[in-house]
Amino acid sequence: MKLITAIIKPFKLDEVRAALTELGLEGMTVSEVKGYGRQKGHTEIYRGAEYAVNFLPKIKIEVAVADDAAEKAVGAITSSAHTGQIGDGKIFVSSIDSTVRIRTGETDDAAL
Amino acid sequence: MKLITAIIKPFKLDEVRAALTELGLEGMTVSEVKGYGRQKGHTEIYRGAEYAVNFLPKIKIEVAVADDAAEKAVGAITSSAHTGQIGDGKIFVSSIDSTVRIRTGETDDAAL
Amino acid sequence: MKLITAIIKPFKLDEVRAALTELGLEGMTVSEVKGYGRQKGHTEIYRGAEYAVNFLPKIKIEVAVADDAAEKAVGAITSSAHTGQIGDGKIFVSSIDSTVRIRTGETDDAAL
Amino acid sequence: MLKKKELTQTMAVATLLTLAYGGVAYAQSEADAISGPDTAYVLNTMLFLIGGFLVMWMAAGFAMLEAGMVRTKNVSMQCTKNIALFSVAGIAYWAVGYNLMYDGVDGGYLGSFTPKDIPATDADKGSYTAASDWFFQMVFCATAASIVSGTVAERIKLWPFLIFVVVLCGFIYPIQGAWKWGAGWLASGADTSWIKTVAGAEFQDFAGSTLVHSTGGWAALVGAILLGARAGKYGPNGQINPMPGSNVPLATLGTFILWLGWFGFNGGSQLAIGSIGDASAVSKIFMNTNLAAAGGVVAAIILTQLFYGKVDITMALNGALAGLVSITAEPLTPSPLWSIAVGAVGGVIVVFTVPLLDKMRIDDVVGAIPVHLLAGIWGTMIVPASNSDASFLAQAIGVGSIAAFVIVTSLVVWTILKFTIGLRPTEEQEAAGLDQAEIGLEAYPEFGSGSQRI
Amino acid sequence: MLKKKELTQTMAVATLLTLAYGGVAYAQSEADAISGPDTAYVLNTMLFLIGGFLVMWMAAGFAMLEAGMVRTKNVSMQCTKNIALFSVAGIAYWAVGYNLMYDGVDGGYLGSFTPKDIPATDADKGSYTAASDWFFQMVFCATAASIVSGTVAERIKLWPFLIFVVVLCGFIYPIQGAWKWGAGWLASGADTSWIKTVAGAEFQDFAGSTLVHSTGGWAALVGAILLGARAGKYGPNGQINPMPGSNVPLATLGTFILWLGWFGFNGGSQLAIGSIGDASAVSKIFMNTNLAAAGGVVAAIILTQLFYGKVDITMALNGALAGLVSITAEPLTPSPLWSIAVGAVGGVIVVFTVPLLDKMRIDDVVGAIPVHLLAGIWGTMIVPASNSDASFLAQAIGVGSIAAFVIVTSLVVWTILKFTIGLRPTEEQEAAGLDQAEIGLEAYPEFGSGSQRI
Amino acid sequence: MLKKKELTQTMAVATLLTLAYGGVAYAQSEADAISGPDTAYVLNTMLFLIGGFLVMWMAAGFAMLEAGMVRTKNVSMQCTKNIALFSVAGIAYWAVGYNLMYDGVDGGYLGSFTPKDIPATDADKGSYTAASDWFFQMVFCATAASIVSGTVAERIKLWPFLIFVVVLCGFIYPIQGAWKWGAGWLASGADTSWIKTVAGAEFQDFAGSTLVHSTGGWAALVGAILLGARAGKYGPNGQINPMPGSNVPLATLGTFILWLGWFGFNGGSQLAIGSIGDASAVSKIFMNTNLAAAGGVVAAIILTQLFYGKVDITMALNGALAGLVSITAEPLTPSPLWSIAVGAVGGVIVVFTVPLLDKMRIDDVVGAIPVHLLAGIWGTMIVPASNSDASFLAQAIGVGSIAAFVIVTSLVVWTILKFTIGLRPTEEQEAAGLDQAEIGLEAYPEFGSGSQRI
Ligand SMILES: Nc1ncnc2c1ncn2[C@@H]1O[C@H](COP(=O)(O)OP(=O)(O)O)[C@@H](O)[C@H]1O
Ligand SMILES: Nc1ncnc2c1ncn2[C@@H]1O[C@H](COP(=O)(O)OP(=O)(O)O)[C@@H](O)[C@H]1O
Ligand SMILES: Nc1ncnc2c1ncn2[C@@H]1O[C@H](COP(=O)(O)OP(=O)(O)O)[C@@H](O)[C@H]1O
Repeated sequence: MKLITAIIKPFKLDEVRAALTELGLEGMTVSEVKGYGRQKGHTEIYRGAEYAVNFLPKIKIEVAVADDAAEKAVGAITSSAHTGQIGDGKIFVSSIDSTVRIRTGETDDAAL
Repeated sequence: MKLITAIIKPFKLDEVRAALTELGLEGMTVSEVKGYGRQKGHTEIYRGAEYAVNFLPKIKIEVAVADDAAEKAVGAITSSAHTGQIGDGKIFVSSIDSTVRIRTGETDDAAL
Repeated sequence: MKLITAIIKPFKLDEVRAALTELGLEGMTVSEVKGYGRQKGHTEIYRGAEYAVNFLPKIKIEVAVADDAAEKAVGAITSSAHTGQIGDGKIFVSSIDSTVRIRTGETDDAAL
Repeated sequence: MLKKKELTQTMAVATLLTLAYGGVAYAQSEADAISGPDTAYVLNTMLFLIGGFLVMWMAAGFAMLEAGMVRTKNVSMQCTKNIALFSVAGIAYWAVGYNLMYDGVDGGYLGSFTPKDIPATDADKGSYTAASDWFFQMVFCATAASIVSGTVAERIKLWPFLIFVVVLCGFIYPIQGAWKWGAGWLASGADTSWIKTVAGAEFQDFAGSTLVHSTGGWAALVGAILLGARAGKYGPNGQINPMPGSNVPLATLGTFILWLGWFGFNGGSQLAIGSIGDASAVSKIFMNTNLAAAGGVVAAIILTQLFYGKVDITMALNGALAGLVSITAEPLTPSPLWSIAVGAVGGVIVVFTVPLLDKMRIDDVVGAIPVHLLAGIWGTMIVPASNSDASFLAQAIGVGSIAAFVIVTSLVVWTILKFTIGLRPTEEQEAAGLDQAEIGLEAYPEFGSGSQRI
Repeated sequence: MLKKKELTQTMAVATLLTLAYGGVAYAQSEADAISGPDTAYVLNTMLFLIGGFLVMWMAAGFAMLEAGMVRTKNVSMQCTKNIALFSVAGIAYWAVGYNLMYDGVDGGYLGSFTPKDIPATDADKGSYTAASDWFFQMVFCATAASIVSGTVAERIKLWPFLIFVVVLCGFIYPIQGAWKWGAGWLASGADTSWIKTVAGAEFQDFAGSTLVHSTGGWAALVGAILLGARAGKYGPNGQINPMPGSNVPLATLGTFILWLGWFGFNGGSQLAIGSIGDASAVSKIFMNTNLAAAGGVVAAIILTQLFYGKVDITMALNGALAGLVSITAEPLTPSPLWSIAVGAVGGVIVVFTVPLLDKMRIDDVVGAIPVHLLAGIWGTMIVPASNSDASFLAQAIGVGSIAAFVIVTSLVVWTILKFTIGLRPTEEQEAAGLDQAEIGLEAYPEFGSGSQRI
Repeated sequence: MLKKKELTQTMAVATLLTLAYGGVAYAQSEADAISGPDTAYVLNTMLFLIGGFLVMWMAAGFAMLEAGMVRTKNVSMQCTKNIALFSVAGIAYWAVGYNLMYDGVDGGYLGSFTPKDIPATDADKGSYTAASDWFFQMVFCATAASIVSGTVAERIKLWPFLIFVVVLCGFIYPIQGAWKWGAGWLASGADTSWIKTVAGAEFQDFAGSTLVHSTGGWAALVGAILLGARAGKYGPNGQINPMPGSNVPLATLGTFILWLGWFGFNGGSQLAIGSIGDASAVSKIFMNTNLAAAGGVVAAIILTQLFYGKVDITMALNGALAGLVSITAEPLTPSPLWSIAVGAVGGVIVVFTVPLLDKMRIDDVVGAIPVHLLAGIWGTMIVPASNSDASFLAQAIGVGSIAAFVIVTSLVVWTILKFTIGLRPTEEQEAAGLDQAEIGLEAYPEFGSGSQRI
């Protein structure tokens, strides 16, 4: 199985979720992260002193999928999270050795 | 080494930690995440308009372990996080190429 | 490509970021986590009852790098996050099968 | 105020007493002596000062209510708007508002375009001091402005909003206020006056259900329509996307502050407390005001429980305020039971009209339109039921004429602003939040998505 | 202060005028005249209105204190309970409570089961207005209800709680209140009265350490026992799991609000300010009240520093309130030093009894039982030390009889509720939080685990 | 109400009067009669009590402002400091402060080292009650202490801070206060007095721009310098690292509370309201006070918009306070327009001096030095522009002598504390936050990095 990790712009979450569910992927884990990259942050002035906000709010999505489903999923995320603006984010795909569904004890693909 | 990533119900954290320490695994990293899956969220009404809360609070636990310790660890998490109710969560096991303990520079198993 | 995951002490973030940018790694994703390990937490007394705070605030940094850049990056993080005090944290290196830059669709090393 | 007559004998006696034994009294204390008439004058002034600081406190109530009802990314902006509006309102009402409302209206439509100036302390005549009167009237004017800020929150730029506040507090509010409280054409007491001839009574609005609350509400409504809804609030095919407020306890605190301030708002509007009759009236107003608010809350929690299966606290808070607004037009004549009923209807109005506005795609962030405009109309129209000196026709004329005036004038001002400096921030700015766009400081920088700790 | 100078002439004139021909005083002011007796009447009424709105403000104080002391998942519910209880308390106290407490008790056990009605303004007799008296007494009644909500927080459903409040404010509180403040059997002034014959003095409770605070405290204690503790609060083998409050600054704000309100609570209980003696008394009460609160804080921070090595702010906040409750039974007769001491003991009580309750597995979320019940008893029993018109026996009889009455009656009500509609939500609901279960809105939807931004 | 007895003598006279001529009056009310002079006495007392509770409320304002301006990890500590300082201030000012400031200063430098005691209610002479006077003066003293806590926040240990507060409120503040308000050498009215001979007028400071605000400001400045800046605030080569406050709405609430309290602060400083002249003066003070605050806000938002392209809300809040401090030295004589101008300059001072202090590496967490010290000096020096009884020289002498005294004395105290128990926590403690180090409870345990939910 593959673990697809996507860093996206927060307001794109719903579209991405929709795109994934369309593929029948109805499970994912999401968290709030801060991103640093080409997209530069903004500088603010607080009480007369300037400071830079370098880290920008991003959403991290983790989806575990069967090997054959990975490509489609990556494609779905890429298109649904795309704005063309700098800062759209990244997708990382890595391998999972094994998976367990805690409720049932099912393992691997059956656990997804 | 293996990295065990478990998504569990928040109130199960203490039990899971206890189970892992029993195995002599006394290191882990925990974060708050939101989960989406078979367990459906709830709908609320705010000022007369209905809306769905799709993402449910979950806890993500990451534990790096030596290869041989992985199986036991997965078992311990599975049983300690189990309620039998939908939404119990998942465990993903993946491989780590190398590990470093920042304090000492020790690497790999010695770093865990 | 490699995904470098580092758990560090929060106040070390800026130094680590500086060290990585020096290597020309100008992208990373950061999140707040809680850590449990050798470094013990503290106990507090609330209204006369004692309780332990076991999980300590840590910062998790994820950096995807080209295979050849991994070693340098790990070294940079190790030295910049180092205090010598217990609780300095860990670095985990794992492999990424593929990467996509959402904005451009570029893949793999080009996407970093 | 008929108590005038009753008291003159009493007063005569009082004076006599002071004549006869004033000296003895002196033995009792070294404080300066004060005579009967002066005492009433001082007491009336204290009513204005105390009532006034309570209403001033309402500005903080609106600030907290709104800060709690908007999303995190717009909280600093909402705080800024509230402290800024209270400031400019005060200056505008001094510079022109007060005299435009009270200086020589005399049955007409407006007063004079002059700043308010204060007589020397020894030439300060009337039933109360000039400055205490200004202070009390000023905080009412600021209240009208606060109402607007809640409705148009999260999507209007700071400066156009503040410019609107200047016009509202300097001209729109004072002019319509002059019609009634400035003894203008809706008020003039003479039996031959137009309003009495036509409607059989003058327009009655004791503490401002219409003059203050509906006025603010109309200005807010027009603004909300011209502004349009917050991005994403209404989806295609009539879908409504709730945007829950970011801080419920702050909203609750704000409501309690407003509730407290309302005792000054309604109680102080008796304009005098220096006699048994006035003291009794002010007290009854306190009681009725509290019962009306209670009625509004109870109605709202029962209805939301019945309709939605859960109690909506934001409706309960709106219910309290709607109850208060409803009783504001006539807090003196109703019986306690009637006060509860009037307030309860206010709560009902909230529960039914908040969703209605959403259906009409009018985005009222804090519910100010149901609370201040609709409950204000209700409260004004129901006055004749408890006050025989009021007529439904006169009330309707008052409500209608003020509605027309405020709608037209604020429409003009909002439109000019829209097509000159513009009302709305860019889409990106709105998405990022006004705190980042115009204030540059998050409300809670260390938690929430924007945490600056990282 | 040179205005003194300026004014002396003015004053001289004024005095002259008044001595010579008060009529000319008219030249100075057009306010209605007011005579000596009326002035006192008005001043007393103002004391009730001002004291009353300060005590009303305490409802917000309890709301903030409790919202800050509960966990995030129950904050919206706590806010809802507080605004709702203040509303139903007001209605219940009008519908039956007031007359049950004051109408013709006359040495007996209760008054009449009738709603309170207000005389016409010109027939409003007595030392103050009827409505101001009702308002002042009503807010006291609501205070008793607020005390209960804090103790039983995080685990009681909204509606059974509100039903209890109706009974408490409509019947339980008024009946025991009638015994003393309604001039019932604990108060009757005649030297032949039972209480005086038996105990040598009537029961003394100036502003309600027992009548208000202990009454609320007893009702809370019984409720807490019947409800049981919050899930997970107490582990097996006597383990105690602290559940830190979610918002310390809110709790601090709430305490400051209560401190402020207490000046109205104790000061207003002088019931008159229209004479040198009364004004002096009210002033001394302000001073003593403030010093007692200060004593409570200082005691709490010193003790927690000594015992725990750190200062527990929640104990400091409780200490302030315990100091205030302690002085409430007699804020007039003590010297400043004695006031500090009485308040300090209140702080000591908090530091020692909060953990004690936990040992007894009585789950008092905000510490209302140590603060209101125990400090209330302490304050009541110590009255004779500073007030020679009080006797320990009379105090004990008062404390005991009211305890017995409130315990029994609230036990009955809580039990009925428990076995009819039930008091507690389901385990899952409690785990998810009452905000989700009964309100459907998180207090801070955009941060904390429940963030709705995702 | 047994106080009845005590009063019967007092009443005798009154009753006599009423018997003689009061029949009519009696028909109207049964309240005790009150004579002219007594009325003024009671009204003056009420001014102190009402003004006093408003200023007491400012303690909550400082608490909220500071809790909102510090970082999350120090919020519980800031709350603790504020409630503790208000407590110890009250006790210290009773134990020695008041009499040191007012008891027999008589043109000199200080009063007596004795605790304040309160006469029996029937022996309470003067223009107002002794206790109301103490209460009013005490809350002023506490204000000075609150000012200090804001500047030295986030890096001073609790106990040394509280010890400083004891000395400040027990000795430093009262002694310099004695010089003017205690009728000391800066005030003495005799034309032959040193100050009048030298400067042609006494030192004028109506409500304490210098006596309260600059005094607090100087003590804060010295403390900030001795303490040094917060770790990480200033980088090498002049770099400044902003540390945004953790809760903007709390800071806003605090500012509104202070604004409200200021009506009591300045209005009550008229010291009397029992005559037309005094009532008129108090009213004008309310008006001017509000306009000055408004001027400060408007100046701050315009300047920050112009300089930084965004409105800095923390500057706007500081601007309101700076406006209030500026008008405090003379809120009576200015015209409304002049009041706006005086306040606006206060706002300008804030916008320019806040960054200046950072350049000087003086770390003033909440901006108390610009707001209270600098605006306080400005307000004091500009008094002669509107008050012909003031002279620039006299103002300069007052400002300078008080500055010298406070700087020296507080320097001594801070230094002793630094080299005995020490002022600062360890680096680790400061990094972890004072909440963890000294309080052991996070302000928001369930969100932010320290979430205890995990
Ligand atoms: N090398 C990397 N490793 C991990 N995360 C990265 C890396 N580079 C970028 N990111 C994440 O992707 C986000 C977007 O990247 P950025 O370079 O800003 O824009 P773009 O993806 O359009 O090139 C960053 O905010 C960061 O969260
Ligand atoms: N394919 C997936 N990839 C990543 N996380 C998943 C996936 N499926 C489920 N999860 C996580 O596991 C949690 C529980 O899954 P769910 O399907 O709701 O119940 P169950 O695990 O009992 O089948 C989800 O809330 C989500 O956080
Ligand atoms: N086996 C592990 N798996 C995942 N995270 C770990 C593991 N061990 C430690 N950590 C993380 O590293 C942090 C520091 O580890 P700790 O043992 O406390 O100190 P040190 O790294 O100096 O040995 C922990 O707080 C935790 O977040």
